[in-house]
Amino acid sequence: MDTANKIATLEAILFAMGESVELTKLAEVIEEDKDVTKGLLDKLKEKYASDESGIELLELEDSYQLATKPGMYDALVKIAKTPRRMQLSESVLETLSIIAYKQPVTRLEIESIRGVSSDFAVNKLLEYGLICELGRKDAPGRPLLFGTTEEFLRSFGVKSLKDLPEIDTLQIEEFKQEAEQEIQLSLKL
Amino acid sequence: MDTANKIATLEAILFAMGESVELTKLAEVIEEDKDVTKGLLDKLKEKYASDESGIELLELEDSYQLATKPGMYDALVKIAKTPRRMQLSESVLETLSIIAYKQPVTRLEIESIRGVSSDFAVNKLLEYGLICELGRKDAPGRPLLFGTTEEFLRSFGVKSLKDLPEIDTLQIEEFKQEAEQEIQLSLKL
Amino acid sequence: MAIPVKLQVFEGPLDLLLHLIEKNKVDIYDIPIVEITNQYLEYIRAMQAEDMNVMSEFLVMAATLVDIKCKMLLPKEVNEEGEEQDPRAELVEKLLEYKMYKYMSFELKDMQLENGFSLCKKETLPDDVKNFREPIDYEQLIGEMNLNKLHEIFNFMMQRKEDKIDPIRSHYGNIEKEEIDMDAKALYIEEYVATHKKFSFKDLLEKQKSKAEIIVTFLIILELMKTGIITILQENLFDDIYITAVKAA
Repeated sequence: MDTANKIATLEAILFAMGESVELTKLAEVIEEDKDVTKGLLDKLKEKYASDESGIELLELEDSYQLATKPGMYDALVKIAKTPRRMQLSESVLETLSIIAYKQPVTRLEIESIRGVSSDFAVNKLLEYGLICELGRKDAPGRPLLFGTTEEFLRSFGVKSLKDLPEIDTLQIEEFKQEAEQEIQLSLKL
Repeated sequence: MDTANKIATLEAILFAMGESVELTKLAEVIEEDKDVTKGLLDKLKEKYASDESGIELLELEDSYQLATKPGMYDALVKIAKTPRRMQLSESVLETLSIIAYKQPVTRLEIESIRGVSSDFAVNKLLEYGLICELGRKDAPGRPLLFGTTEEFLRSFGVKSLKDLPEIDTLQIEEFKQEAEQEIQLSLKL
Repeated sequence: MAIPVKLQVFEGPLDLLLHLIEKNKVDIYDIPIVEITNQYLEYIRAMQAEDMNVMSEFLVMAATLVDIKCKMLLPKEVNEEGEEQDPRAELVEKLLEYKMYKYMSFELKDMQLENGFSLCKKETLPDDVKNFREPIDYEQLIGEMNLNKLHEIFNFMMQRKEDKIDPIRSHYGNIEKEEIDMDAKALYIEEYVATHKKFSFKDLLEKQKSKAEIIVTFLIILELMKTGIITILQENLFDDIYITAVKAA
């Protein structure tokens, strides 16, 4: 297999499978190591980058998937049965952000942070396929653990969990400063 | 929409639909007449003709469809097949030994010897081609009879069933006596 | 504080507290607990307690606030290092954590909106690929197995089958299950009670044919006693039990 053929093979696989395919599997089929495969996938990605192309190559964690370019949505709505865009309510988004940043996490842990029962939100997120069960925690009652899915990465346009906006203690400091500034402002008034 | 954008739109539609799409529908979405649309689709076809592409644009009657190129068959098989662990499990071997020595034999007879349902094992052996159906027994319900295949002989390196290690009725009598002795011993204690 | 006519909906007690803190433009690390507690309580008083579950969550926080308020009036507790403990510390931590995730949820919302909507394709593997079956590698399949081993397995199984047959008990006749009609038995005993008024438990049991019937009779007697149809009297331990009908027909 020459390089052109390898790229063609990668394209054919990604096209036929539709869903995301792991890099290791792709590498296995073209009988190359991961790095070489990654390089070939980058070439494929470049090819799709052209204005004449309506599809793009998504990278999700260590998987790849072909999808239509976001700009094509309006045209597609005219012809394809497109899934309706999920409108996430505030409570669902709050729950999702806790799961995204604290995964794996149990219902109880989510509830203790939000201060309210979160069953509805968790169930909605499961229904949307944005979160999934990751197993059970080794704790009394063996509660279920939740984490985000690949669909979550796709919907929020991130390659991997590492690419989520950072959340850290500095942020808390920022909040603090914000609060202080507000007080000073109010005092000045 | 410029030309590039129109080609991209056609590609996105054909990709997302997966199946064949009528030319008239494609023309409608990009707001062009059929001839212009056909011209754009030809360009798309040309693009895929490259060796670096694993997909092609098929023209069927007045419809178009994206599909993997025929040469990609082997690669797709490699990725689609779930690796099978081919090894005979204990239950499968037990079943095979019964069929080998007691053929022709029904499922019920196998089960009565093993003391457990043997459907899974029988089906696995059929799938492996080590046993086959030999007809039906002249008994209520006309149950299927099973026996070993030529492949079985080949795999186990025997020329004919006569070459199977002997098993005689004396041996079974021996087992019976042994069992009786054991029970009598335990009664004495 | 004037309660707005239309109450804003809050995600929960922490959300409401954050709102009050922001509204009053106070430092989250130095919450004026008296003021905030009053406002909080005023708010939940105005809340329409449609859902008791929701309401209870707000009430738990109200209790916490009142608790903190009390502790603030008392001399401050000190920890092992002699540092004064702020009774608000735990609540502040919770509020900050919640605020952080709430903030991140806004970020996520923006990300979702900015991320264009793309479509994926369904799997369309050609049928012959999907139906492809790997050829069977018999060498691998058979592995270490050989005819002698297969023979051993067969012998082992035949022996196991023999072992399962108990040479003594297999000669016994069948044990048949005896069906006892509970309802019929209950009727019989009720009638017995009605006709005998007072009778010996032992006599009744002796009329039963099998162990199962005795058990059923015993159960029915217990039931009749529970429902007050009969009373039971036993003078001394091990004496016969006397049963008396209560509702003389």
